[in-house]
Amino acid sequence: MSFWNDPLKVAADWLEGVFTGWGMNADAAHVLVAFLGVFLLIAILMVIDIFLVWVERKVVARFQDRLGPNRVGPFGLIQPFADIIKLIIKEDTTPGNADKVVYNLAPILSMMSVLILWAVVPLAPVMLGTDLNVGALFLIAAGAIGTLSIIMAGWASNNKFALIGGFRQVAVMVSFEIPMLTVLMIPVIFAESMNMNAIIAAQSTWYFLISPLGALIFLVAAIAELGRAPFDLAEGESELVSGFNIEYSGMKFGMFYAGELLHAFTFGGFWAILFFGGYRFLGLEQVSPFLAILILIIKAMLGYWVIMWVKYTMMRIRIDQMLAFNWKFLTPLAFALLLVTALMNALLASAPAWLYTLGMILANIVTGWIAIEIARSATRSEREHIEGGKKPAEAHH
Amino acid sequence: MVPHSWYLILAAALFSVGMFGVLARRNAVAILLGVELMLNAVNINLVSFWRYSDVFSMSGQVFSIIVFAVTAAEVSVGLALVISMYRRRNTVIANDVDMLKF
Amino acid sequence: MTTELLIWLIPLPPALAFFLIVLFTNRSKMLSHTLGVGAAFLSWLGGMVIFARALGVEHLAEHPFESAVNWLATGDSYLKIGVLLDPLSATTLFFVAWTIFMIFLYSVGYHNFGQPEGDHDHAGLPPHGATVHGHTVPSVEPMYSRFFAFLALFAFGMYVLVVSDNVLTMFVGWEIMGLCSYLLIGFWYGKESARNAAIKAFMTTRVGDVFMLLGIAFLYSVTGSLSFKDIFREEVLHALASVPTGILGLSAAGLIGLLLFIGTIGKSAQFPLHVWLPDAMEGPTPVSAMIHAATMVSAGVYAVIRMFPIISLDEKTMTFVAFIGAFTALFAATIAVAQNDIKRVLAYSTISQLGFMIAALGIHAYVAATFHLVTHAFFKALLFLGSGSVIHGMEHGVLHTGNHKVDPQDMFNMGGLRKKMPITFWTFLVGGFALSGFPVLTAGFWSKDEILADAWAHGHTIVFFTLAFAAFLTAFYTMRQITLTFLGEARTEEAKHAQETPWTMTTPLVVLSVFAVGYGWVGMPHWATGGLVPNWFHEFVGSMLHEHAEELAFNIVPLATSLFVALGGLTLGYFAYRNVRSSAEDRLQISVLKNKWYFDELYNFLFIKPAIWFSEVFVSKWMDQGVIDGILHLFGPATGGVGGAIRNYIDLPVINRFFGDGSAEVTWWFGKNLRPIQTGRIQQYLLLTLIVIFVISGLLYFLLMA
Amino acid sequence: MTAQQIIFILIALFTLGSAVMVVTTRNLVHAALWLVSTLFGVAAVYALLNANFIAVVQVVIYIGAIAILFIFAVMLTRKDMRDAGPQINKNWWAGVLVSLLVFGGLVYMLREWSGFTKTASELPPGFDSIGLLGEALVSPNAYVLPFEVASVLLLAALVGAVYVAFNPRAGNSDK
Repeated sequence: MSFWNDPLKVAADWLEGVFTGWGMNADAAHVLVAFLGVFLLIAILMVIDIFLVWVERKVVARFQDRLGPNRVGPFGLIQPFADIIKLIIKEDTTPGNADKVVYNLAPILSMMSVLILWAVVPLAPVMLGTDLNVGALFLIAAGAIGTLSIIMAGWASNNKFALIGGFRQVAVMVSFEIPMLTVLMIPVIFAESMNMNAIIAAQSTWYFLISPLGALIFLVAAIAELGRAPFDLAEGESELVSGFNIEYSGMKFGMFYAGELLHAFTFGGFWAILFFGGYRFLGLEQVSPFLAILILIIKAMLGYWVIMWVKYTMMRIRIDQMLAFNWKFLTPLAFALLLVTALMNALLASAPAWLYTLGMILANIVTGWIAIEIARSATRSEREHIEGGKKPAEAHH
Repeated sequence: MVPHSWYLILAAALFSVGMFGVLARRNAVAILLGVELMLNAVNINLVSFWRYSDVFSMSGQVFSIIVFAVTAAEVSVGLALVISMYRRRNTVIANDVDMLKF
Repeated sequence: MTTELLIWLIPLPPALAFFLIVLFTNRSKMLSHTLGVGAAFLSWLGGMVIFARALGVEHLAEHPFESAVNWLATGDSYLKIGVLLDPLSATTLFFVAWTIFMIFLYSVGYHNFGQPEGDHDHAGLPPHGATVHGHTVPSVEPMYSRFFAFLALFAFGMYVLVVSDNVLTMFVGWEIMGLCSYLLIGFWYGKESARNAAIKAFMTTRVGDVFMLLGIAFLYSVTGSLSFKDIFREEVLHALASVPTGILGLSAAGLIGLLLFIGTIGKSAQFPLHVWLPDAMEGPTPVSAMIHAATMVSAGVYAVIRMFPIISLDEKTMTFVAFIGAFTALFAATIAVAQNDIKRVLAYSTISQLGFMIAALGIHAYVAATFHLVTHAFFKALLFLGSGSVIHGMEHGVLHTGNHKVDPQDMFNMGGLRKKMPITFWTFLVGGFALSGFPVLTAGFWSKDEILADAWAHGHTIVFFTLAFAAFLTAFYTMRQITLTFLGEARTEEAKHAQETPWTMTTPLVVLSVFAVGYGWVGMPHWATGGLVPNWFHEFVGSMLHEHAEELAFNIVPLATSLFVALGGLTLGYFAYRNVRSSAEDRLQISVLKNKWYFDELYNFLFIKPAIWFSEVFVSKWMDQGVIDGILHLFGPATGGVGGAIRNYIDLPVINRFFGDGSAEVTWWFGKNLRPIQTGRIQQYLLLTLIVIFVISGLLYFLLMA
Repeated sequence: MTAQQIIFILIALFTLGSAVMVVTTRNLVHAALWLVSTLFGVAAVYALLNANFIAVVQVVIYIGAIAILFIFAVMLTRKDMRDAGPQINKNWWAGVLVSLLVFGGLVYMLREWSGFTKTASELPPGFDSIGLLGEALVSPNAYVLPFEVASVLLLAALVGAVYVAFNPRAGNSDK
């Protein structure tokens, strides 16, 4: 077993050897090494996060036909560091009558809800924080903490804009958790496990190919969970000035901001893991764990880019329409899709691979088509109802 | 290893704390918070009994799952009642809602 | 599709049409009549296909198409229902399918489809016409869809009756028709006369139906089966004929036959239950055609023909049948000559012709009766539809002049219509000649001649002369009708403005007139065709009987009689009424005939008045109000007295004062003292509950465990 | 004392301390937040008991839904940000007494139970508690009926909550 095949274990064994060599208790050394590992992972993530700021700014600039940051460093690469320095040296304000403990806890929780996710992300077959057998559910559990951080921020700021923003965001997150959780079960059905590594290992064909509709629903729900456009109602600038984080300044705001970017990137990663085979790509992941990490990061970046693409091309949706969209369309569709997928999976269990794939794709297409037809007819009748209601009024004039 | 008694005592303590909350708090929402604590104590018991007896018999976990469902139902209806009460009586203090007295 | 399945399916389209119209398409006249006519067409098509297949079978009578399923569990065995197609039902199906289809088609025009809604038409009344651009035009029937629904149900009943292989389903179809005739005669229920006519028809036929049901029950109890196949077996018939009943000295077969025949008397309007049929003219004319030609009265005769093997077993019954038939034939004909209403004449004529058939059966002339049934169905349907067409044309004239006092059905208001309504005239003429038995050409001649020949040949001289005289009267009043209606000059302004009816009404007339002439040719006797063409009808239907009836030899007497009565009646009718200008000049307006031998009055005196007296005076006033109410009134004060005593001496002092008030006071005392505990505060309750639980569980623990 | 025991004691203290704060703190939002931390502690207890699924579901349902619902309810039923007046009723001493009595009674009774000091056996290798749980929940031989009844209960609660909290006077702005 060499470093290049299983770097994490080799490094951990070596470090534990060093610590016990210093006369440390074996248990304590184990815990210390684990903490070091966590610290290392967080550090890497923060660096990626900083880099993500640059990516986001650069990409949005390209979307808007601008150049983006290009002054500090090559291609403006150093720009995020300058931003951080600016955020740190800003005055750290706390509104009067704010609930100080809660107010200060909220950004930390926000960041934590993202970082905690990486505990179950398999970077490579042998490299992951913990091989939890309910990894898929963990995703939702961490989202719950994010929800909590937002409502805490909104409430503790002692500002009605913040409170309304927080309420909105929480309503959206709680609602969209349901379709998300439902479509999460689709990879679980295929892989017959909630373990992340098992889900990746079972993806000889990407689940995107046999459940495109599921992948789409997951993406929509993920964007809503993130609170990014077109679902960015929590910070609808035109109505709420800035939303739940209006009172935050300096690095506390920075943590919300960084948390959001990292969250988007993380969801890109989860999307890749659940529907696009994670670190697997043409068997390259077998060559070296580092190559596997690279593949995963590239896939996560692509997912992140899709999320950005959506954000910068779609307009914001009204809150009632958004909740109606979730409860009246997305949630029933997710339930129906789950039922159809489970049924087809059971029916085609012994079918040849091509038939299985074909059947699944057909099932997805039919389900989606029926859902869209139902939505269309409902919309039409509603429109007719509204327009029909206007006619007597016109006649009255 | 942790003996079973520790979990049971923890659950009993949590249950008592929750019961105090139910008995002593004036705010109806706070009473429901106490109920939550009691239900959690029960759940700890259920799961620990699963763990400390035959792990292949899933009754303990199944019951805790059902307690989750019951809790969700209880909280939603309870809070709906509190909100309704607030709308009608403009109070959430449990003792103010005493129209059933003689 | 097998023929059996097709036979099963024949009654289905009208039933479906009925339910569809009633449940779904009642609002849409277009859809409703499409459904109705379509259903009639489908049944017609099925009927024709089956008829064609039936012709292709060698010995249809011995090997009929049949199929049966278990229906009702009756103890150990099942009551079977099924379908049967033998020569008799095949010929019946043929004319039923044609006439029903034609009547459906005719109804579209008769109810003015395509015309505007009337200005002041009401559901339940005939349409009064609508004003369009200052002209009065006919208006569409308000209950158009309902009419087609009822008509479809009627057709369903008739088809069920025709194709059924047992007496029970035949009776079911029979009763469905009874209901429909009630509904359709009372179709314009806004008119009091229509309401009364509907009730009269229903009640009168009900009398016959009850006897028929008795007959069916008796038949079942004797033979244990209702299927034709079972009850017409030789040994069963023999057993029936030999079992005496002790009633009027009749055998079982005789009694059953008699009871069944009474059902027919009601349905086919034979004396003395004939009174409903003329009144049934209150319904729309297609209904009259339906009842008097295609279905209901034919159904009565059909039933007798069907049950002929049983009825013919007992000579006493047969004599009775022959008597009733011959008497009715003559009796109705005498009334018909004095009627002025164009439809009423036809109604009595129908009764008379049915009498011919019944009389023919009574003298064992099975084939002749069937033959006359078929030909009569065709030409009488034609005549009714024709008269409907005349009335329709007259109504047009009435609408034109606006004089609503003129009765468009009175023949003395008509005259000269042959120029105004040529198609109606010629077809009516064909129908009328067929009815009169105009020699050689018409179907009526051959069938009537066969009956007369049979009567003569078998020595039933009385019957022969009675029927001959009736036939003479028939020719006479038919010609009277034609002369009054079509010939001469118009007697009223309205008749001058009469107008030919639309194609939906004239097409059925033309089609039916073809049959009225042509159908006679299939039953021409040998001597007429010189043996060139076999007497198909005789071969086909005659094979139904166990003893194959030989065809009669030629005899000059009945032929000469036929020729004489037909031509004589026609000639006399023409010359007598050629120049009559009004009803006052008619010398046959004798009050006895005019008032139908006072039969309505007689029944009124004999049955209706006593029934009303019995219900209103005897039961209501004497029994109910006098006796029963008196007893009840006696109970009242007695009960009051007992109650008062109980109240004063037991209830008030013991129950109320002691138990009631006492327990209330005790409860109240407890309540007052326990009240402070009830604070209404949930947490206090909970606290108390917990303390009590704790104390009790502690006590239990230490008492039981320790 | 093993590491696991130390971890248990830490978690237990954290849970109980949070629980006490839930019932004593004056600020209701804080009480709800303390409830969240109690629930986290309970989730950790489940994790210690090798019930991963229950632990994660605890977080998803209790924190993600129920605690949020509580915070919403607290915020919807207040006139201002502060909680005025006493938060404990006059019979609080009786509550303390009963609670202590219940705790003492429970411990007293449990002490005599034979399985009280039992330690857990090692989990068998490759033990799949999620699969077993799933099968137990939907197997006709096990708990499918209670499972379905729970679903019906949730539906009824959903409908009931909507009906109870619906304000007819406010009406529906869509119409």
